[in-house]
Amino acid sequence: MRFELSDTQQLLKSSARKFLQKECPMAEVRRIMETPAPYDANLWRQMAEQGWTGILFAEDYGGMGLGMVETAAMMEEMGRALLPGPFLATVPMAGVLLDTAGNEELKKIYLSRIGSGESRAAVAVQEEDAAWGWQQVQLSASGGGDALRLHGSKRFVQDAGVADFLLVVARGGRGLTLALVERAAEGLSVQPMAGIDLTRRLYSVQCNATPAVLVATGEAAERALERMSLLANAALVAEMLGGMQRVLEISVEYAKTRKQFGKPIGQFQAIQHKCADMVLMVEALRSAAYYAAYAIDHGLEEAQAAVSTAKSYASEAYREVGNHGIQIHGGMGFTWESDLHLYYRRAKASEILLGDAAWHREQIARLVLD
Amino acid sequence: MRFELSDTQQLLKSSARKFLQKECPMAEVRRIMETPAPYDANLWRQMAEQGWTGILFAEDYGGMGLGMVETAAMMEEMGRALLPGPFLATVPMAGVLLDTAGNEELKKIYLSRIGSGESRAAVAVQEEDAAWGWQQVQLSASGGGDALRLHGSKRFVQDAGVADFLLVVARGGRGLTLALVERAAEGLSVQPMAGIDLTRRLYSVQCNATPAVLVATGEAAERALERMSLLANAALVAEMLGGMQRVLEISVEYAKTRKQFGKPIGQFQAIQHKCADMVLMVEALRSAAYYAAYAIDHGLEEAQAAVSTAKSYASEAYREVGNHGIQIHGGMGFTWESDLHLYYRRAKASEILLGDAAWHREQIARLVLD
Amino acid sequence: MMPSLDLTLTAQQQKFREDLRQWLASSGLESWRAEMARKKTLEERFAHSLTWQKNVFEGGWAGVAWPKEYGGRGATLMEQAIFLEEMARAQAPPLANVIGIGLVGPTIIACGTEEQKKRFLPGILSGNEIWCQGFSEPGAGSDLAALTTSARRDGDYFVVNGHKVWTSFGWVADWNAMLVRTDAEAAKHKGLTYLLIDMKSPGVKVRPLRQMTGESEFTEVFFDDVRVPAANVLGDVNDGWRVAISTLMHERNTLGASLHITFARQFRQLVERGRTVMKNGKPALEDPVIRQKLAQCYAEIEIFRLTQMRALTRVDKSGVPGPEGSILKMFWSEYNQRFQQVASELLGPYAQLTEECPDAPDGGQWAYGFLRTRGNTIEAGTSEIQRNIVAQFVLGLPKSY
Amino acid sequence: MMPSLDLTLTAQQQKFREDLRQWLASSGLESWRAEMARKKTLEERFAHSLTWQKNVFEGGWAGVAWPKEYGGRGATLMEQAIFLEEMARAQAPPLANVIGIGLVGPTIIACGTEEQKKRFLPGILSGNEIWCQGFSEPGAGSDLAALTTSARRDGDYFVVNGHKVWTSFGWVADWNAMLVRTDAEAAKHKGLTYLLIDMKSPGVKVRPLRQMTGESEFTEVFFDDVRVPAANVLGDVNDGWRVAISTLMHERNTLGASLHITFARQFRQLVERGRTVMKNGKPALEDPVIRQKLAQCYAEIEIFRLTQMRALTRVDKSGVPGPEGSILKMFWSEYNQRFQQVASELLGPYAQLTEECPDAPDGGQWAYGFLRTRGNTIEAGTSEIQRNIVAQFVLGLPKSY
Repeated sequence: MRFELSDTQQLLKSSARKFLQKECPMAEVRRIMETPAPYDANLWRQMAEQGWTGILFAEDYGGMGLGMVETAAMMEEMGRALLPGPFLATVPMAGVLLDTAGNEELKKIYLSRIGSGESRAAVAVQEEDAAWGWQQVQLSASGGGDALRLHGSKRFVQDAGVADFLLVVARGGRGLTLALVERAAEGLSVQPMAGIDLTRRLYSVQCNATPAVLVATGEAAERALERMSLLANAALVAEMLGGMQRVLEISVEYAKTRKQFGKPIGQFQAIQHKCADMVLMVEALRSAAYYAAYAIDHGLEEAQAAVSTAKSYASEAYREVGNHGIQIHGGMGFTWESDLHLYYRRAKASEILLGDAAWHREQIARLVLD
Repeated sequence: MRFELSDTQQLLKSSARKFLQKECPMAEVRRIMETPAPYDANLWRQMAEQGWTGILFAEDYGGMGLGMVETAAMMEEMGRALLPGPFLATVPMAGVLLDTAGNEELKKIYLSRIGSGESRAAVAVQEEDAAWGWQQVQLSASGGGDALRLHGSKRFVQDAGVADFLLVVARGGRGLTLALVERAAEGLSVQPMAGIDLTRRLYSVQCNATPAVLVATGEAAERALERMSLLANAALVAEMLGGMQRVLEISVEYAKTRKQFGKPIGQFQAIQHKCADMVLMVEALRSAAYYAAYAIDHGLEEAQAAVSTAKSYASEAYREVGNHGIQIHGGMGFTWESDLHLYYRRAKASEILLGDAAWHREQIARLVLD
Repeated sequence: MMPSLDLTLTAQQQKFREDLRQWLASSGLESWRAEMARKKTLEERFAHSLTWQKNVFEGGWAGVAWPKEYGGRGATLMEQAIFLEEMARAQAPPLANVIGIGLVGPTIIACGTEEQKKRFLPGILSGNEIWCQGFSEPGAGSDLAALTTSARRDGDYFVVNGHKVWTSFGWVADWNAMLVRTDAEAAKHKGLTYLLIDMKSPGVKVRPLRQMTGESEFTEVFFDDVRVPAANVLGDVNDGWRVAISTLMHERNTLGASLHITFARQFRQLVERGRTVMKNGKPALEDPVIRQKLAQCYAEIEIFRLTQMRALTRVDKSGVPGPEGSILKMFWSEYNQRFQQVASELLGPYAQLTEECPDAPDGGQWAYGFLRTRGNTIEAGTSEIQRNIVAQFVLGLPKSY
Repeated sequence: MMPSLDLTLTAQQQKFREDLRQWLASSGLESWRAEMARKKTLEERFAHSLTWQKNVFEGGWAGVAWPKEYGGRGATLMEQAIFLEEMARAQAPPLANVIGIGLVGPTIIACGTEEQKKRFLPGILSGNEIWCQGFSEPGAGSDLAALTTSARRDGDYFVVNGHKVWTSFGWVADWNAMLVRTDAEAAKHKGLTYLLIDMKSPGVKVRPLRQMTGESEFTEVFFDDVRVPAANVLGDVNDGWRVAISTLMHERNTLGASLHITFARQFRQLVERGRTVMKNGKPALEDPVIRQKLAQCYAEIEIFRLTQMRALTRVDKSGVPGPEGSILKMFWSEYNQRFQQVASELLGPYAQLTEECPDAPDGGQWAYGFLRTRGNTIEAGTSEIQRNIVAQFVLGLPKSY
């Protein structure tokens, strides 16, 4: 029993940190976030070269074939760096969906494109009612084979604006339908939905008899979505952990140097105890996030409860750590110039993404109470 | 517009404080609470002589004919002194029920007995499902006139053990039925339900074809119960306010005198800010409690929302002030010898009594959302 | 029944409110409001609220509780509170010179010379002279008395050098009510002076200070050998701390006066949203968890309103706001943050959409409010400072810092 | 896949657990447990857990991680954790000499002389000598180093005078591991000595200390010219603070080792109650508000369990518990209070019934638990002290007191 990263995993993680510190410091984050679709092609290429975009997939598709624990370690660093762009949408979401539900041919084409860094992708699930989940999906699929067409609209699609293809959840003749749409497909319209997170964007997607490729239907589609929900949430909480850790560090550093009343403010218990509460939340989420990844890797029955435990906790803790961080900084924390609000914006978007705290608590309740 | 007690009200309140400090100091509270049914006949008589037991009722029935604001001011002092005994059960509960629903004859007999201090009374509402409210009442009433009989059992009846008569909510041929049962009535059994509050006790009540006097049925009964719920809750929150105020005072006093690390602990922000939070809660409840009383006195439409606002807030705030008080005292706060736990026990019992925080919030929701 | 606490208005107060309502009804408020809604930039909104203020002034409603001789209405503090509430209830545009009317004016009335009152008060009310306030500095936030902006005596002048931050309206102000250090040797609270500085003086430079919402409500103001006539000292030289404390008490007490009306309006707005926004396949208002949280918000708004009334009763009697203002400040600032979180939970994914998004509910105010309210527990004294004040000055606990 | 973090047991650990489970199965645990449930008083319960301890000792399972030469099993810290978990899972009675085994023994092993180890360790494991610990005093709680119980050197003896409070097992203990002041002149941390005192020495007086639950788990102990051989100093004279800190770290780290199992059991128990207790006319488990709160409890228990595993991994590598133990202490003590409140909300009016009431759910444990857990954030270092430790020793912030 050893609940810590192995040396190799630690190495992977620290080289990711070094890479991101060099290639994506906060000045670069701020530059990228001001672009119309926050994503940097050069940075993406470099990440792909190091295998990040294929981290979870088999070598057959240009992947590294690593597990969720390694992915979580990488995501933690991305969250710490506040990396802008569609990594979450492309790899643990679209990639995992394809990997789980796609046939060999689809994987050879599309999953390889993700692994090689050639394509970015997005997954369109939510609709006007904004609910997370696929039970209520109304966007319809008609025809079949080469004649498959999609009709309807999606909302809150993470990073669709920089995606080269989309995986769309639809309802067709054979029930739940998972279809792949190329960005250039006719009748496809992607419009930004301006949101609070400036480093990662949301879009609405309209399909007007848009040609699509069938990926899966019925139970296979459902199983794939469930698996994606599991892995994407595990990736997201690790990313949130990294952000929280960084907010903690920035705040403790500030508390040590900022002086008022002739003392560093970190000497006042009001500030000090807030810092202690932040550590508690960071360490608690660290336990939950890595266990969720571990449970997935080992196919444990508890995986689902572990993921919902981590996401429900992370949703509140990241925001709360952000609250404390801003409060500790006082006026300085309220400025645009401080990086805290960029993390805070990410915290709010992440809180909502892939099911909020209440949603995940209800999942836990179904698993452990009913 | 003047939101403070008048000089006369203030005088009433401070003389109540003086009386209770003299006649019912904490040593006396502790003595009384160790008796089988915590209530002191001599103290009760003195209170009655000063008109307390008739405070809300017309002079015709030996009352003082004052309003809820004056009653709240008195209750605040009783809560502050942690007065043991059945005042709440007798006056704002049983008394108000009789006053609202009873006919002239019943009032002449029973309400006058309450006013004069001759009798104590209790109200039996809840049953096995423990829910607050009278919609689900199952205890049945049969017969009518002199043949009225009650069958069934009640739980969580506040201070039934020292009551000379009980008002029992039943269901009979004419629907909801409010009946009066003398303590000595045949087939009546009253058993203690040992609870957390040592200064005020709960009982279960069994009626086995117990003879009773009809007070009201149907809508009249319902209206009376609603009014009782309103007034009793307003009285209870004022009492809770007094308890909170006292816990605050004890804790601030301790924080000023107890030294650790060479300083009074009240100099540490961890303690100081807890005290500030306690003040906030006390002052917030003071506003809510007196407004609830005012709204009742003036027959305002908002009275119900005001009462539920006050009780939902009080339910959490009294407990939380208790938590802070104990924590500020450290080990000392955890001793039997400290009075804090006696208030804390009362806080928990009061939190539950007459609808807990969630119950009252749902009432607010019905009034302001639906 | 004995005469009790009385929450109704006196005949005079009712008359006051009636007069105000009549004037508001005749003021074409509807179009003022509509026009305000169309203004997008800070500058446009300010310009509009300035014309509105001139209108209010001409109607005789600016400076309600100020003495008549300086252009005020000579009303009571209670009537002033009624004024603030009514204006909020009517959703009238804000008065442009909010710092001047709310903070500087009352301070000049309390501590100024007759000449200063005559010179400055009318311009504040008419809006001819816009004010800002220069207290905070980069190194002096919670520890305000640590400020270092210096004013060196030079004959009939003071020469000011330094750097102020978080100055609202700095970009448009004609005058700045400043706290400066006039004696570097004295104990830190004892060497401060309250000085009124013409913002058009040579050596004053203003720079916008961008806040986390992306807006620039605030500015930084730099002073480089700025010459200020000694006649512009308010109160005595080196007695600025006492003067400033009076301002801060006013700030905490008036800031919240009409807030409960704003809170109630936002609450109703959220409740309306809850009828259509879906939660677990039903309208959010039917969700038991959301219901509990909304009810709690309702209760807290009510409690805030009532506690405000109690504070007003106290101020009305004593004439000066006390440290209890800190309790209200804690309460409303923390309530408002809780409320924004409840809104965000109710609205779900829609909560995060900003004004640029056509799908954003209520023009993106919820995403904005979520960020903006973070400032509530920092501005006008952090929650930590308010708790220190309550502990020290309400409870008599020893100073903790 | 690379070798990853690994939460499975090694073959050796599995063997250890298997052996333990077999021994437990053969120990007649069922009747031990049933017997324990019948014991009502503190004294009866202690006596029963003492016979159980003797049984465990004879089975070779007392002092799992202690060196074999002193009667221990010589197992690893990880195996010790497995032991604690398994015992909790099996709901075995507690070992009577919990202070001796959990706190005093490890301190003697770490700081004692060979003679002291030989003299004291076997008696701790066998239960022949019961221990208590004398740290807190009326004037020294959070500020432990302010203690004033004095030990004056007198030849080969120390003469002890003073008053200790919150001494668990003081009423039954044979020995007391005390922190006393041996140098009144030195800086307050530097004049302390860790002294082992025979409770049967003349001049020792024990008085029960009744706590808010009504029980007397704790005692006060008075020392009046108590003579203690100088050989009973553990570590060096005036070096007691260092010795005590090592004890306190052990306390925080071992106290929680099997708690998550207790928490999980109480959680399941509450969930069972939720099937029958009614809320708004339906079983409480169907109430959406209750569901949210229970799910949160589940999540927190899991997180506590996992964070414990991470701490164990660290201790296993470094051999010494670190200040991170304070994070666990904060977490579990505050969780447990939250949980009791959730229980109280779920159970409604039944929550307040105590063991004397036949209608009380689970024998009144919920009303008891509500009160008892108030002590969790006070005992073994208040939450305030734990936060100080985390801020100072984990984050490197300056000392705040």
